[in-house]
Amino acid sequence: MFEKLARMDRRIIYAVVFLSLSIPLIWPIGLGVTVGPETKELYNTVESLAPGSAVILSMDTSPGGYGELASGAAALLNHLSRQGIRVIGMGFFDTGPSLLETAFGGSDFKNKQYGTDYVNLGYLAGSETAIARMAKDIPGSFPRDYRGNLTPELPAMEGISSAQDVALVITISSGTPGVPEWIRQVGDPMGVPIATAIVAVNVPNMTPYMQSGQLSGMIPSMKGAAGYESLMGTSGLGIRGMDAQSISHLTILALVLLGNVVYLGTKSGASRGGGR
Amino acid sequence: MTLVKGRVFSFWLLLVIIGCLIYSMWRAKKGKTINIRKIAGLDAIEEAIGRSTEMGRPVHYCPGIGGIGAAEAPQTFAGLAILSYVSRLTARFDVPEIVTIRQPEVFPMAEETVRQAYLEEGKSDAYEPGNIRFLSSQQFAYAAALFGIIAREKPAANFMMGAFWAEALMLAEVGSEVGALQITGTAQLSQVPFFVASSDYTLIGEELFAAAAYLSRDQMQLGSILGQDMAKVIVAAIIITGVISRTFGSTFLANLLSK
Amino acid sequence: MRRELPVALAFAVGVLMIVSFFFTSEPLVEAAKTVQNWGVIIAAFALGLASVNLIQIHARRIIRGKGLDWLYSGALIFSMIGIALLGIVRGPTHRTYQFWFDALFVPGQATVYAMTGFFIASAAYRAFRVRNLDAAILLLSAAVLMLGNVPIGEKIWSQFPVIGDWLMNIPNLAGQRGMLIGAGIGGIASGLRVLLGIEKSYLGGSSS
Amino acid sequence: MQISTDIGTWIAAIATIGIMSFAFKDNPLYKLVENVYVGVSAGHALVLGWINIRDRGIEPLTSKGDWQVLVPLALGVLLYTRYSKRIAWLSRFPLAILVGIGTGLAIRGTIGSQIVSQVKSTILPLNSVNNILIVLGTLGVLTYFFFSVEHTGALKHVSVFGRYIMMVSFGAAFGSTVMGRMALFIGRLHFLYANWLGIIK
Repeated sequence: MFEKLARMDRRIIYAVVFLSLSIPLIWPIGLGVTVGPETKELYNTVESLAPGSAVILSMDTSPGGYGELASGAAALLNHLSRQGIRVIGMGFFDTGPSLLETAFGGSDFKNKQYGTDYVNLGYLAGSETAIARMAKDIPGSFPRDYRGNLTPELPAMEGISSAQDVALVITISSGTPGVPEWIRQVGDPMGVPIATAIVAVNVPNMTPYMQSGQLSGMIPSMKGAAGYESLMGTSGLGIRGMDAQSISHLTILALVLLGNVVYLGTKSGASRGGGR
Repeated sequence: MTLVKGRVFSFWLLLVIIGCLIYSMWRAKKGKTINIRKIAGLDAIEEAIGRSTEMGRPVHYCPGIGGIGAAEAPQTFAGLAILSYVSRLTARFDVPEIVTIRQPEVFPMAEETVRQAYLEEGKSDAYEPGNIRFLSSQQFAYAAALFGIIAREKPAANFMMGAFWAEALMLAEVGSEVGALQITGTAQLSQVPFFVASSDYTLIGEELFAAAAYLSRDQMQLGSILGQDMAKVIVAAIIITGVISRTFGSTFLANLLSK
Repeated sequence: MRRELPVALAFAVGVLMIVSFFFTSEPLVEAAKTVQNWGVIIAAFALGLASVNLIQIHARRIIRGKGLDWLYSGALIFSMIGIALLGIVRGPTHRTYQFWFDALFVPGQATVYAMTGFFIASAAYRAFRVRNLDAAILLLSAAVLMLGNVPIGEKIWSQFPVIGDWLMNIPNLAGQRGMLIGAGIGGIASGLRVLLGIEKSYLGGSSS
Repeated sequence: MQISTDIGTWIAAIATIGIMSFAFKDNPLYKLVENVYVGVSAGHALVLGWINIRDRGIEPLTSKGDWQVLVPLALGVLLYTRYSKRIAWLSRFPLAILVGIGTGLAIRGTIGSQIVSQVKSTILPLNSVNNILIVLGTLGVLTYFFFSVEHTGALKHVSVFGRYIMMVSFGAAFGSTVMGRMALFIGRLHFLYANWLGIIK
């Protein structure tokens, strides 16, 4: 029997995963959400910003990573919009600015005034070099915004010359350049608070920066998005997805357990039959 | 010109670290022998190849799916250095060795590495060019093609050393698919968990570079490793002194670090 | 000269970046800013290199490839040139450009990565084994953390999130910090080797 | 709720299903779509590269007469000499500048953020189990990556402890990764069920 189980077609496993995600999405269970302290910290930081103050939102991700970050980015943008914060958008992945357009269009900012309430300055090539260059001189680094307007003429840019003129930097991050580069070039040397909405793979790497205070708040993947939505009192993909997360996590754990039972079973069988 | 406030300690520490590195690289260049501690995964390579000989099955090697022009280049070079060692062993024990490649520019380098290893062992006629295979430059397509090869040729040992990304999850299954002894290594720390959970031995992070430097007797690299060790001792000493004095109520060192 | 001059240039530029950061000197800071500005412009040129490589590889495959290779490579070159022309002539925020970005590019890339959800499940069943103490610790900590991460874990046992947070904030913190400091030192070492011209693989050819 | 009538949604849905089918069988549609993505990515990079050069290099030159930008513009063009064997060495100069800046910035940032700040946060009083664990764990991991001395005696215990602490970290990364992979999948399924088929809200 173990032999047979060990040879199970991987497509059966795929089907199991597909169902464990689909069923709770279509028929929600309503298990609720919990809010992590790092998410609460970012929420409180945004809450405490004075209306009219400016925030850099950097879309440092590709479409692959954005799939995981979209819900967190939407919740965050809606909060910034509700607080009346000026959002200065940019990106250090070449796909960043287009994703930023997508994100603005899917948030409450679509009802606000482009150029006054929010801008998309576009992409600056050069990874960490570009972040360092931008930090010292924002209008000089982005002479025109992504839509082709002259940056200094945009009302949203009033009083903004360097990264020191913004109250907070938020990077929507899935790789390099990401949080470490922002901390190295902007957070630590210029004293600007850095926060992030980040893919789950990188969450454990962020704990040293959270504990040392180099990072002031984080939305970790879908769990963080769900938490942020619940703090906002709204319901988006984050909250809707958490039931599916619960069931699929149990499924994966069950697969690991079953796989190990089968492994031990075939191993004891094989020692009689010889060879692996 | 004066030092910027808040960066004074960092500046001096950087100078000390650079000093350690330059000193030890200079010593290494002069021919000082530098020994590297035992690395478990490295010792297991010979055992794995011996096992393949007994079972009469090939070994498989992948030097990562990274290129040679970007940040992950050092990992690719480390993967090739270990490939050279593995190839010498397979040549010596007459075990067929399959090498699969994802990056076109790495292909000729892998070919040359294996050919040279067989030559050094005096087995150039046993060198089989068809065993070095370029599969696909797309990451998931590479992984899928590798599954086909593994299922057909059933290697008894599987080595994967270099830079890996999301496809590491798929590659992790390779060994279990045919019951191969699996030895892996990468400095992509986000992929290490999947390798550890699915391999018999895993070289973690810097271990990959240390193993490669040790096998290839690259003196500069070995010198650099020694210098890094010296820097680690200094950092550890700062932590220990700081913790002890802090425990007894002194914040002197913590304040010094902020200077 | 063809190797030494570029190495000397990289060294000078690198040292300028470092010195201008630590010392208060207006001319040095200005010089660093200018060079960084040059860097972002050169980096923009570098964005085209990938396209040239792709055209080289796929033009060859259209001519000499087997089976459906011509179709795949043709589609690649066609979509590359198509999107480049559209973006350069009409701008990347033009409606048509954003349409293809949202309708094809974003969902497609997201789906490619979403498939790793399948792969992690199959690896969970077939590959992740408690074959030694390392793997045992790893899988146990992963299991507790996973149950702490999702709401159902708390329903099963209220302590899962508490233990999960503790694992994340104490042992994981220590492990990550050790690796972060170690990698930092390693990064400085490899940076130094580059600046001193010991490591020259960026110049092309072999590393020697 | 009903099935979408938006053409963009339909294209996205077909692409999503076409790619997912790869998990069940490698097929020509998947290969075709994958190649299109590589093409679009490269084309998009070309567009953004051009905008960067135009706004930061060409415009300052033509409208403000800023001659200094001629230097990076010329260096940028030199990158492409790598395609001619004879003058390929010229491409090393712009590469040297890029590598020099990148390396310098990384070194100067790393020492402060990744080393000094982290050391500072590890200097904790040993008055709780958690603090002791953080300090010993950090030192243990540093010791594990200590290569020039054989690990025997007390050193061995510290480094083995470091290795186990790292295994907990890797376990955390493993658990987190599951959440990430599932989040991506949920995003795609939600798109299919809500935006395309309209069977959920």
